[in-house]
Amino acid sequence: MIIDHPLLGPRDAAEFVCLGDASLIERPDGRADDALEKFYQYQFIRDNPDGVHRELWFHEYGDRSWLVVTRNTLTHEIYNVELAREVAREMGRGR
Amino acid sequence: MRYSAWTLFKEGISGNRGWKPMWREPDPKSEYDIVVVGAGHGMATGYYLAKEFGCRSVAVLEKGWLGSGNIGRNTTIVRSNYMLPENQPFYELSLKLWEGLEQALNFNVMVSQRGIINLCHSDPQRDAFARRGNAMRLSGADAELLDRDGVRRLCPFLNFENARFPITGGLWQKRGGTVRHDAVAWGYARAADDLGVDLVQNCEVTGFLISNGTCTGVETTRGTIKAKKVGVAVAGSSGRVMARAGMRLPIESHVLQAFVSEGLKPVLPGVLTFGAGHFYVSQSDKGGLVFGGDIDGYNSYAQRGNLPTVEDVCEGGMALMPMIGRARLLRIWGGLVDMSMDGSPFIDKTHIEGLYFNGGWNYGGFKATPASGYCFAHLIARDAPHPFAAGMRLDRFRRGAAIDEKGVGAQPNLH
Amino acid sequence: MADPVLTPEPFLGGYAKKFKNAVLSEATGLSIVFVAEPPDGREELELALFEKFGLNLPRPGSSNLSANRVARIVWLAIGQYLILFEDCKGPAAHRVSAELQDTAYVGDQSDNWVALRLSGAAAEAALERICPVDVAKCAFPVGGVARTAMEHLGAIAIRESNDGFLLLSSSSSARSFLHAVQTSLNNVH
Amino acid sequence: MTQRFRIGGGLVDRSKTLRFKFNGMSLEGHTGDTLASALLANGRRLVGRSFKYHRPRGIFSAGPEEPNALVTLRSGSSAEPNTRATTAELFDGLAASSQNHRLSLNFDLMAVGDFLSPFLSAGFYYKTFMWPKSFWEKVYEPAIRASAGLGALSGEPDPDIYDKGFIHCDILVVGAGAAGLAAALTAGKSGASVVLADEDFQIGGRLNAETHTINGKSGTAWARDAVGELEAMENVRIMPRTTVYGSFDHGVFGAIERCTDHLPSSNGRPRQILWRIYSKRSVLCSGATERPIAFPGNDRPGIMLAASVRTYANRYGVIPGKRVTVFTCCDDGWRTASDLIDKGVRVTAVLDTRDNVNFPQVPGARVELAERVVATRGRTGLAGIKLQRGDWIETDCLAVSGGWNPNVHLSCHQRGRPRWRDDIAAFVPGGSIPEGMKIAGAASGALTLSDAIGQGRSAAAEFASDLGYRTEAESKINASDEKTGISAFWSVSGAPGRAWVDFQNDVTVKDIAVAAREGYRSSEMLKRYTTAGMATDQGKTANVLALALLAEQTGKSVAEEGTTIYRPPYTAIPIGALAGRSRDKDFRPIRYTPSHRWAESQGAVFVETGNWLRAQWYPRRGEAHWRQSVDREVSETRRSVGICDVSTLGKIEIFGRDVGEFLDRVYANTFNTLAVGKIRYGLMLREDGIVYDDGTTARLGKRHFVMTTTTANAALVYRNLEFARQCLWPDLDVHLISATDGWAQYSVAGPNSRDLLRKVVEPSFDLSKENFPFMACAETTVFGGVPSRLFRISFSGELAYEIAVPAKYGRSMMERLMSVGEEFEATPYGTEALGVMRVEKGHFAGNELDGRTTALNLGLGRMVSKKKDCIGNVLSERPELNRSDAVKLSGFKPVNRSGMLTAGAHFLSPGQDETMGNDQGWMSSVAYSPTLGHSIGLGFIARGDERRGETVRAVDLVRGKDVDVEIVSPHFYDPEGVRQRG
Repeated sequence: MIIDHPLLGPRDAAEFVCLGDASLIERPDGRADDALEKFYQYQFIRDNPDGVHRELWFHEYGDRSWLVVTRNTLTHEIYNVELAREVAREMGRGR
Repeated sequence: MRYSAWTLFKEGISGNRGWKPMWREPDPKSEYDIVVVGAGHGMATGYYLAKEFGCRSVAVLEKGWLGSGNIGRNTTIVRSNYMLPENQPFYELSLKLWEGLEQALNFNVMVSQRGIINLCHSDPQRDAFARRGNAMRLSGADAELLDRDGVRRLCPFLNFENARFPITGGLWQKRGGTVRHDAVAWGYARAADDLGVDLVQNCEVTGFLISNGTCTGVETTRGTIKAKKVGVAVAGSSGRVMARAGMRLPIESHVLQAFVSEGLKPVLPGVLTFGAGHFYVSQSDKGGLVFGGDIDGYNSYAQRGNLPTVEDVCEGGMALMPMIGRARLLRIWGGLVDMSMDGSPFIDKTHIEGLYFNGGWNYGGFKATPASGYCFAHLIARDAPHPFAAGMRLDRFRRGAAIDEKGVGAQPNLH
Repeated sequence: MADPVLTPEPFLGGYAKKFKNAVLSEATGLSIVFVAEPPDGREELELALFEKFGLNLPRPGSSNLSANRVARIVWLAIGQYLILFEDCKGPAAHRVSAELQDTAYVGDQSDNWVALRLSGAAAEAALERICPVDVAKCAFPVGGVARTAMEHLGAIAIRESNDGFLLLSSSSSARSFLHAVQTSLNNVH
Repeated sequence: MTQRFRIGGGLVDRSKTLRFKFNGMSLEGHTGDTLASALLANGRRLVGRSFKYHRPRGIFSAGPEEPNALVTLRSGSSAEPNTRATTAELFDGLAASSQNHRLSLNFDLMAVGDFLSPFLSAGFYYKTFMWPKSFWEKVYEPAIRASAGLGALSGEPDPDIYDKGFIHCDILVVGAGAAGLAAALTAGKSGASVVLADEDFQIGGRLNAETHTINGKSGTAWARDAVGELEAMENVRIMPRTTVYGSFDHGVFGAIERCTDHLPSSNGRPRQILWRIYSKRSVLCSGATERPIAFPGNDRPGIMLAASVRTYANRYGVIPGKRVTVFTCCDDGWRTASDLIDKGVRVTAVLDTRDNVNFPQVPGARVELAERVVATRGRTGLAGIKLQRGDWIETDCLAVSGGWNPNVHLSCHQRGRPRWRDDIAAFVPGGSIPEGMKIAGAASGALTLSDAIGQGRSAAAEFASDLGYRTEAESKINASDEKTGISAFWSVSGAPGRAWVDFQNDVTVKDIAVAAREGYRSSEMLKRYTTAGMATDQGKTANVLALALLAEQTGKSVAEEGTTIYRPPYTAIPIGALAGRSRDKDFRPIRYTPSHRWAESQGAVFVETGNWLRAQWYPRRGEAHWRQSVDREVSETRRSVGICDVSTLGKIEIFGRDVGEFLDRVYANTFNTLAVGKIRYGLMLREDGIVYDDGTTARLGKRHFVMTTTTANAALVYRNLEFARQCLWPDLDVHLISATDGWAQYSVAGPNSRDLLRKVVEPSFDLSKENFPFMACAETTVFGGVPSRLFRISFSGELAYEIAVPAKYGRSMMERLMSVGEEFEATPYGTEALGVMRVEKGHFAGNELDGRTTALNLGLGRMVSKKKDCIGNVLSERPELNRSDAVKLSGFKPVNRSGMLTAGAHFLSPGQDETMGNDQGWMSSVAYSPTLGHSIGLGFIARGDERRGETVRAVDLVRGKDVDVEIVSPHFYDPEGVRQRG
């Protein structure tokens, strides 16, 4: 597979390490009342769609950026590649 | 028709015209007591439901043709070399069932117990194998710890002279081995059919009939089928099938590639796994080296993988046994695997009454086929888990009771 | 007080060899400094780098040479750069740190890397055997930077000239990296 | 007489004679021959035996589809089993031998199986060999295995080397026949970068095998001119002997280039190169493969594919027989007759299954329409065929054409499913073919030359303009527009005898009927049950025929039946090539510690730790056993001072204003209170609450920290920290850079370590306990000015430091430390002594952190701060991880002090049965403690912290040991930590 890095252009997926569902960005608040249930869902339960999947890839052999890759799990077609840091900020994550 | 040397002879002299269909091809009835979805572990489940639990009204639904799922696309290894108490007795039960399967099914599935050796390359690895081997012995399985010379006696062709990661020993389970995978599907299907179980091929489940929290049947491409109980055993596709029942699971679907070489005269004594790379290998009765390695590592429902994994696996093979350089890779195929959050499976009821789930087999479901079928049948028929599968519950992550043989945590692609 | 100063030893002993149509040598005089931007500090850093070292911040996948050609700044990651100094006297990181003050976080990376210079007509063909990134001139002009994996090793390739590359890889595996490049050169002619 | 079947013409160089051996017999051929063409030239017809029945077999084809003519090429460790004679390029000195027979090729003892064939129908082995049960392992299976496979591996390491490479191009053209050459020319002229790959050593594809003309030139001449034109373009790369074997996601193709297989020896050059081709577009011009017709006795040597017969005549100047008969169901078969007659070869008859054919002139040949072959004769070579009408024709070569199957393989490697076309009676690429691929020429079902060229050109032109290149209108091509009529004909029915479908695996028409009758009614099931298409030729000639026969059985049309799935590789490829250089010591890179060369000079024994090589111990003269060395290293360190290279620990430099806050979130314990100049031990959890890694983090400056990780987890921890900083808390001011390789770091441990270091660090640096206490850190210089980092930490339990200098100074530093340490009798120590001391001290390490261990298990439950939100603390509170009977890290001593403990033993209470239900825990690490004078162990046992003093058994069944042990504190040595704080 080829991942079109938003800064560096097309790179062989072998340069990357895949972590899994991009929902892992949405780490719950550890101090919330229902934190245990939220963390259980966050850490263990997946949508696992047969189709469009947003997922996290780490450019281990490249610039060490985390990317959010939107990819079809049936065809492996990649629709979009974003910097995870920017995605995280869009999701409201900050400090 | 019963198989024997006599039937072969009789058919042989009469032009092989009398062979009967191995199973009926029934149209699905509108209602069964039990519907099992998936004809891999599900076929075994159907057989044991009828054979061991006296269930007479059972249908096994298969989306494609019999054997088109993971039961026909794996590397055929059977073993019970697991360490954790939630796993070991279960896989040992499975191995024992394999050992008697041919007689039970009157079908030669070619259980070939020529042993499995997990090679180690360091002291900590050897100690971990000792821990595992002892756990196996404690639950009645066989296990031997080999030193370097012991491995060499069994496998003189391995790279002992110039290896990057020298072999220091191995964990040997003599009763491990291989089984002709397709034949398992056929053998179970034929025996289950004989007991009145309806195997319905080309019948994809498109939805579940659920009302008031109770499952009362399935919608399929061949019509609605009602059932008092529905068991789903569709590993690889668990995510998408259970989504039709509105469930999200602690599972990701991944692609695992497997490889077979051209047929070669016998060279391997059994199954070998490399401890310093991603490579395991056995040799089929037809002579092909059947080998594999790591999963590709990204979510996929595509039943095909990519080149980096192919090369990684072959690198491991060459590092371990440099004689295979001139053997040729004949075929690569990809199977979908349910990778779970701890690398272990589920055989459990769901929160929906009458809906039972069997899945999450990672890359190791084939060896579990008999025990999985048996324990799933037990669960469905008796509404209580079989003691050997009691840890394989869906809620174990909520409770903190993961069954993590590899110890890599909730990242499915590391298991 | 002990004996005199310790002796530094190049990771590859100052390796240099001529191949058919290529020369491969260890670049032993290189000092490498890690420079990172504080939040919202890009402009200040850009200014300081230009004033103190004559360096312009490079774009992703590229590097810039200072006007006096003694320093090259390489894009490493968002907000992170490596500055390469040739034959620097004294610890380069201290100098950079002193010059940049609070405009950057500075760390010494000199000994983290082994550096090889590969030049000659066969250089591209040799890299083609180990480098998955396209290093053909049209796709990878002078100044181009590619960080990637070569023979299981992380590596950075920088095109220094029409037929010359600077290759960086981890110093602990310097011998394996050299072996990879040597093997490529042997295999292509 | 040599080469008595050689005729004139073709592309072999008769001026160059090559000598070769087949089964020891010396023969001659020419440059340009394949082994098959050379064997045929010498009249060799019998070349192999089939898999199941050991039937005599000859050369069947002239390409990679060959099912029969498989040989072992070369010998000894270079032996290459199952090599197709039809693609093996002849070289001087080639030696090949036939396979799969006992005694000799001519008289094969195993051929007795052929007489048993009625009892060996499809799937026979599933139906027997079950009684008595014990016989399977002992009798049946060994017998089956003895007949497995065709060729054999040498059992020796592959002596050749292989390489890999990466090619980037705009347009990849697969196949250099008419369509491929046309595509490459169009694309090349546009300026696009083009790769043109072909599996053959002779570019031109079927142009070289036919007698077609293009613009008045022979096809061969046209191909030669095209190559000349392409070679002159800098943007085009022509790769002969290169098989594109697989199509992968996003335009990535795998290809294998055979560099030295056509040479007597590789001479140290890579034998083959595995290329990964990254293309923006691809044009598949892979041609088509002829398929046979099934009829009784259709497997005898001398029965061949019709187009292959004329390939041998046209390209190689070889005739496979002197009385050739053609049996066809399509117009193409007639071309073989015409070509042979043109060359003066006697064609005895042409039989066409069709009843209404407008056929060409075939002077001298008997022509029969609506005719079939119903039997053949000749034990090791064809002697005659019987027609349906009853008469026999004497013939030594039967050229059979059942039509052409487009080589759709690469179009199917992703999701493509071929589509049946009735007009050409063949499957063509269909379904979703790979993104960016077009198919041209015969591969697409365009079976005429003019169509092939036209399609190649237009595909390339379209792609070139897609990619922004300009193409110009091309001159018209005047090429043959040959007849391609066909009426599908699969098998001759109603005649007795076996008719083969899959030659290599011996699958017959009857086997397919049996399988269908038994319920194996899908093409994939059929394949698995009968093994049709599973042989080394991957069913290139068998697959479509088999499923057409299945369709007949099940009453479906071929279109409804559909094909089985095509998977990579297109042709089988050596595993050695897929591994490239990664074998033996080059399997993975080696990481050396900065003191490695020094340690080598001291005769150290090294151990692989991940990719690192570390000194394990340093034997001294007179030490016969490793334990002597290790015991000494431990004792000397504890007595005076020892030095150990610990550079392999991961080191991550962390910069920024928010590092303290960041560390608070990634470590379970508190860090934001850490003062500059101080170090703190940190415990790192996974988000699921399990302990992941541990190490120390030192604060060197206000905004500068250095974290250490375990050797094994350095890369993983780094990745996780990047995840935390980029994805979880993107606005924290934190920068990370790995510095593991940058520093040579030495542990200097023992009561005299401070005194030793006083001679090392700059004199003004105050090493006193007061100024530089336990867990202090500083940047300083050593030996008169070399920058250094000094950490006062201890893994051994002694007064100890870790001192780091830039890695280039590593060897020199080690030498200096040893020389200034002489007065203290400083000893270097390796990883074994390091391990012994950490067990004595009760420090857990990798053996204890097996990925299932909680802080509670380690006795560190209270370290997990509940006051903050850090990775892992929420899920660490799940009930099963906090059971009151959880295992706890404990120490173990043998009750009988002379007993030796073993890691991996399980704990049981005395008198308990050895069952899993009684299992209470396990021993994770053991060591012989020279300090205590007996074996000690660390392990986990249920409620171990409450059971100190209790005796349990350490049962190690796999090592045959059962030792009574006492549960003790894990801290065997200086439990109060007086020494390390001293």
